[in-house]
Amino acid sequence: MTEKFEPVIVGFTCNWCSYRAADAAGTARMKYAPNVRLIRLMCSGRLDPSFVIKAFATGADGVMISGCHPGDCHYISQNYKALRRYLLLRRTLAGFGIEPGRVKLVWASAAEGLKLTEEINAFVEEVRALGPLNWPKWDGAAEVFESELAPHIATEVPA
Amino acid sequence: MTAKPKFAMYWAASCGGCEIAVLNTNEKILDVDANFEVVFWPVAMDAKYEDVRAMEDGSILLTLFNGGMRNNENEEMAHLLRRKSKILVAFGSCATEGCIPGLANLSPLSEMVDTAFTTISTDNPDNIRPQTTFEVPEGTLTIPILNPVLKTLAQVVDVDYYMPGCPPESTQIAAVIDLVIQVVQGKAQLPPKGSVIGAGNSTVCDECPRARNVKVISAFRRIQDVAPLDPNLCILEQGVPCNGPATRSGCNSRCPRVGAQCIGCYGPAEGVLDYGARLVTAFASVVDSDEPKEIERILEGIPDPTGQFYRFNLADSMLRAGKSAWQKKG
Amino acid sequence: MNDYIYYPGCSMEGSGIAYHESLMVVKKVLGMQLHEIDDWNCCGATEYLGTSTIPAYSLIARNLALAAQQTVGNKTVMAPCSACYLNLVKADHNMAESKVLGGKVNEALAAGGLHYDPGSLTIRHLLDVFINDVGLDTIKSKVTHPLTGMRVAPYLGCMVPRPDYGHQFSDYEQPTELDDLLRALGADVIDYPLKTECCGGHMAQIGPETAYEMIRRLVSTAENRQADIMVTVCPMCQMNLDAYQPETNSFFGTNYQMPIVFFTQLMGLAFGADAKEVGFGRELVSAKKALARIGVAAPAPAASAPRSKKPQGLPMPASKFQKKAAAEMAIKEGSK
Amino acid sequence: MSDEKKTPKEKIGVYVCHCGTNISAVVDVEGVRDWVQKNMAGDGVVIARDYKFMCSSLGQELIEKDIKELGLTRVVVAACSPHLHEKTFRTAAENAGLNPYLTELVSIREQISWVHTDKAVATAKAKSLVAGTVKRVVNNEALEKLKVPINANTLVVGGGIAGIQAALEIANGGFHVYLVEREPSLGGHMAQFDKTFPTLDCSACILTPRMVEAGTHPNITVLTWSEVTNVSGYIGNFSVTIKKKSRCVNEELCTGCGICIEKCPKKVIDDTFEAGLGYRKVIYTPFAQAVPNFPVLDQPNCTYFEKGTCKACEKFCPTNAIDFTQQDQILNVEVGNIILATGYDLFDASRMTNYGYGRLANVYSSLEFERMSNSSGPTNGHIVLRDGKTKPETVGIIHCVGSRDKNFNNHCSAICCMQSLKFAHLVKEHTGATVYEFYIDMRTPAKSYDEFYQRIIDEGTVFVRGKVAEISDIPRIPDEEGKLIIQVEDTLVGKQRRIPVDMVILSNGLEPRADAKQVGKLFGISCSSDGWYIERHPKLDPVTTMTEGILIAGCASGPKDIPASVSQGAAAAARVMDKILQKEVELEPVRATIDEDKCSGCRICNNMCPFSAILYIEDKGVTRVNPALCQGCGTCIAACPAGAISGTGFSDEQILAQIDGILMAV
Repeated sequence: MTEKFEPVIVGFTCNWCSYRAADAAGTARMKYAPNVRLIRLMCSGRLDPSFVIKAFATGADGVMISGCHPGDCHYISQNYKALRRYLLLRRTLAGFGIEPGRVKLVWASAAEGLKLTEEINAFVEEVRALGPLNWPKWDGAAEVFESELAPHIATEVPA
Repeated sequence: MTAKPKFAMYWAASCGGCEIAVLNTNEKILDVDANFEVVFWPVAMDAKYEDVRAMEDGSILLTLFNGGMRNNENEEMAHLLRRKSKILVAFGSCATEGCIPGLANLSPLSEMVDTAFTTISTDNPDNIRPQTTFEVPEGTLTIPILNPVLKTLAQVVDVDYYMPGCPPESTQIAAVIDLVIQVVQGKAQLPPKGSVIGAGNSTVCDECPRARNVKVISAFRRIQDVAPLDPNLCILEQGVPCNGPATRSGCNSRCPRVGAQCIGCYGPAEGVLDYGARLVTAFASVVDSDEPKEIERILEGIPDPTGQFYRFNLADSMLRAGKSAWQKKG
Repeated sequence: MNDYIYYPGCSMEGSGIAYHESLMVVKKVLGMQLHEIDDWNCCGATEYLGTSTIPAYSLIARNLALAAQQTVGNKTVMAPCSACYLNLVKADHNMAESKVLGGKVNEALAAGGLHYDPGSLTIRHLLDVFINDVGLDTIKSKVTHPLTGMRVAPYLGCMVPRPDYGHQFSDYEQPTELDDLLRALGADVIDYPLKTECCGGHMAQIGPETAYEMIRRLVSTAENRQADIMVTVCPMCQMNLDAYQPETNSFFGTNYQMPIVFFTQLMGLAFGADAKEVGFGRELVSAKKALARIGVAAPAPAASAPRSKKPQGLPMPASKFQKKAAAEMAIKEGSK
Repeated sequence: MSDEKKTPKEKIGVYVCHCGTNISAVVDVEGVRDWVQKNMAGDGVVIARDYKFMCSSLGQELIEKDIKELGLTRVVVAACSPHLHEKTFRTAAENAGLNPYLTELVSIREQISWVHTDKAVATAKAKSLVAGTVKRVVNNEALEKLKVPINANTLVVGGGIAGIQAALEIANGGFHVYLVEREPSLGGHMAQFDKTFPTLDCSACILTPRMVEAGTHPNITVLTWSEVTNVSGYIGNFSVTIKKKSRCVNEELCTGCGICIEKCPKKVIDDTFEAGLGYRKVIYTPFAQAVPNFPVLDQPNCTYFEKGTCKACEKFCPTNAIDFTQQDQILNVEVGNIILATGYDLFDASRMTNYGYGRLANVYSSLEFERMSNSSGPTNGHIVLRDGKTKPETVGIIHCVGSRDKNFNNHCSAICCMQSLKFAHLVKEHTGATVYEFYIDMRTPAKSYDEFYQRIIDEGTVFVRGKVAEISDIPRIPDEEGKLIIQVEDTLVGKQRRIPVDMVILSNGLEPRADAKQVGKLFGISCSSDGWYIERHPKLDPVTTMTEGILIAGCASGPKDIPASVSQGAAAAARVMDKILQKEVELEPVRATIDEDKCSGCRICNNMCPFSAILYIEDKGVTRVNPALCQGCGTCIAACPAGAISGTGFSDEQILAQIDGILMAV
């Protein structure tokens, strides 16, 4: 593993602020790390924790959630719900051994193309530092790696 | 063919509660005997695996299979009974979603074995551990090999129906037995393959008599710390993490009715992808603050979120196991 | 609550001894416990930071490190001297801001087997402690000899309210805390707009003319507004205005006789201590006249013109503080 | 997962755009096309094409042709941001008979070719994004836009010039308007001004006719001394509750003769209309031309309400219109659209203690000066010091007070430069005093504004470029005795200067209304972090908001001068009339729905909706969503513990499939 690890990150944006921030970054030709692949939602409040879990279970190394700044939500206050869910989800994922650092909540207004790209670059580095997650694809593939693990520590000689 | 249809029941990694639940159907058990020939039921009658192997494939009409896939013996029996049965029912929480044994998926196998063989509750001064093989004059003895993570029945073999609950409610079992008998007598149709039987489609709240309001939670507390618990008000609204809102109905809200929070043994509601995620989002959504610090403070009230939200469903959740359980060492 | 880690600083033992003496009296009355930092050293005053950064910060941080070691539960360091206060709070803040600086300073401290984690202590000025911890109500309740009739000019100098890292003061330009405190003592506090102007600092040594002009401005304004006495919270201010007043007079051919004392000295008097006990007599410009005012019936202050039915001229807009007071009143009313 | 085995249920066409070379320069467009063709057949991709400009009519025809000939049931276009061309391609598909919501656009320009450089990496990312959208679109459903009827009445909140303009436009268009104003009279800030820049025509002279027209218009119901207390409903169908505060004056009987005002024995400082510079009676109309001209009784200050005696007004009223027992009135009105023209608050200069406002007598706020220079103001137009007599000989005017200052407001208040120039002119005209203007930058962008600036220069006003540090009354030299000294760094000379003056006029900035946030909540719109209301689009849609049917005009969305406010009032009115004339309005069908069999009535979702679209049906023990109120944010969907709520356009199935797609090995 000499070449540097390129994390795969799924990003969820709201339709009104952060997705437009990405548009703005594009229009302004701001260059940033290509590791994040965005999925557009109407609002960060739409973000169902299942989406984040699904992303990790399907091979993502990190997940970025982005929405309008607190107080600026186009649906008045829904980004606060996103904030609450994000905080509880991180605690829950920690129980699975998924570092809280693999999920990031970013506020970016439609005008903040630059901020969004900076946040993305920073997050990519943070996840790179955490290393690959590669969660097992349980179906089929799982059997293989289980057999590797199988004849297990039970064969310990009595002390 | 006047012979009675054959019935089997087997337990893999489970506590035996499911069997007791079946016996709790009281007289109904006589109908089973009247309508079926019980060919294999380790807890109730003597029969050897060889007898089952000897049976014709598909010769058993109905097998109620409880318990999770903890080791290769469990898996072997799952494959065997799948071959031999027309209708294989994942019976009870362990077989459908892993249940309590599934919680071991959060830690490495070694830890589980240590817990079993070296904690204070175990009298094992010489720290003796089981060995997979052991030589005796008669030859080599082997014991089953543990899987690194516990699997549900459906993760190993094709399952026809799922019957949740830890254990399934006896009334529900009776109803299912009735149904199968009716089907045998040609009086009824089986539900589509893969459906959940012996349970509702909504969640526990649907059957819960407690009054409920718009929810706003400013503190989570353990039920014993809420004194007195309002007997008529939604338990979650009183700050006690009750899994009822996300848990499949069918138990007639047994626990909330008697003043205990639902712990989720009936698993996710129809069509839900990840049970725990539903609780995460539901609880978080009604936290009464927009201030990160304050929110964190409130969330401190749930000391073990993973355990709280995946108590029964872990092995069947999208992530299925904690990193430490499957990650290769070094 | 009333326990503080106490950093006196050099002036409290020298030029500002009156400050020290009066503080000792006042703290007793108010039941404050001051735990002096053992083996504290000079804070570097106002120049050192400007000349060589790391050594200067290290010098300051040593005190913080010691303080942190010597804390018994309590985490608040109190400094009566403005310069000391500002240096300590600045070091703490900047070490936290810049990891580099923090690292270098701790390297230096390590040589002496010391270490300081920025942010682990709260550093506050005496005035802030009186206002926000002790509280005006308590102070009022201890007043036995109100300073009725004494016209006082409240002067903070520049270092306490700026930059005010802890946001303890009501304003950067016109903070009213000292006014409120002196009013609580019964004194007749004049509107003194130069509260936070510079006293000249060390200009008195390196560029006297500049300093004289600044001193003249401060003193003359107090004089023009019929102040009997000027009150300060800072040893350096006190020193400059008091010690250099004669020079200033001879430089401008004026004859100001404005006594400059520490606020704690007046607190002492109001609490019933005798003048000597709280360091009176140490000031160079005598405070005799001013003291004479207290107790003896003072001439009624220029009474404001009787309110005529027909309002005179145009009404004034309310100031920030009148508004604040009004708002607080409203809340009080509301709560009733 | 295992859908490769099943035969795909949809026929999908994928179209990759070169956008000239905007995309193809960085993304291997053909590569993407071939990859999709090869790897996504199992998902139903039957055709993948690339084209130079998909958005061109030829590009669109390409899609339409395939839909017709290959019977495509889904379309994916990989090109620019959906915010640019989603509509274009959906319309194209619709023309070919495919429901528009079965077409999806993937942004491989804004999100890839414009922001990445490595061709291989960019192409790989393009493949995964397209794969995601292909898997997503399979789960798209055909949707129909919702249609709701429009109530032809309109509510305009705020009786300033913007609100008046909006109301008149709509009323003249033949539709009814309720014009609600918090103060006793229409007019707003403009009524307080003396002259208006740059033409210097008298503010009252141009405003009064409009106020009168609004006040007498058959299609306008003017409700002054009134506030909106509740709003419910949605575009086309709002029901609004308005509190008409008690005037203690019976409007049927009152003739507006003004005798009560004359006879009232008590005077109080008028800190609203006279900006605290003058006095008014306790029963009063804010100014002579007030519309309506019924007086208002200031109950908290009224001697009768304090002591139970006096009643002078009642005694002398010729028509017995005074009614001390009058109660607040609650009115309910039904409207289809709402225009908020709630204006601004003046920055409170006393917060800038270094300028001494409130401490130094002769420091005036801009509104104080407006009133002073107004011939109907407290000084009858005489410009004098606080003593009420002395004329100033030198006057300093300070720009950007509370604006362009990170301690207070970052924004430029837009009107202050011109306002200050106007002040300079008025001071010279009335007093011939020497006038200094202290500015950071001079901003005179609009029509004939800069000419006005030149004129003021020619009039001999002295311009000093620099932000004033302090205004002090402490002299340093004899010349400064008894003066206000303005301490400033003259950035053109590069020197600190101290300029003694007799009077200082602060050009206060404009701030959002103190209660903007609450009002926003009331109407279901939001403020940006600086407190102004957010427009749907700052450039292309400045008078509408994210909430359908709620429009904004004038300073509610940011500082504006009179012409800009008037144009916005008119623009908002035009938008409203366009909606009214359509008779019904189409709403995006992105909506949440609840499966009542699955819903257990746990009520977790009940407070998720800021648009109160979610209602709990007590007797059935289930929750429902009102599709017309629903704005489609999806927060309730994500909240439902039973998975009983689903959302069109962004369903779980769509998003989960998209995740599978973008994480496909490429």
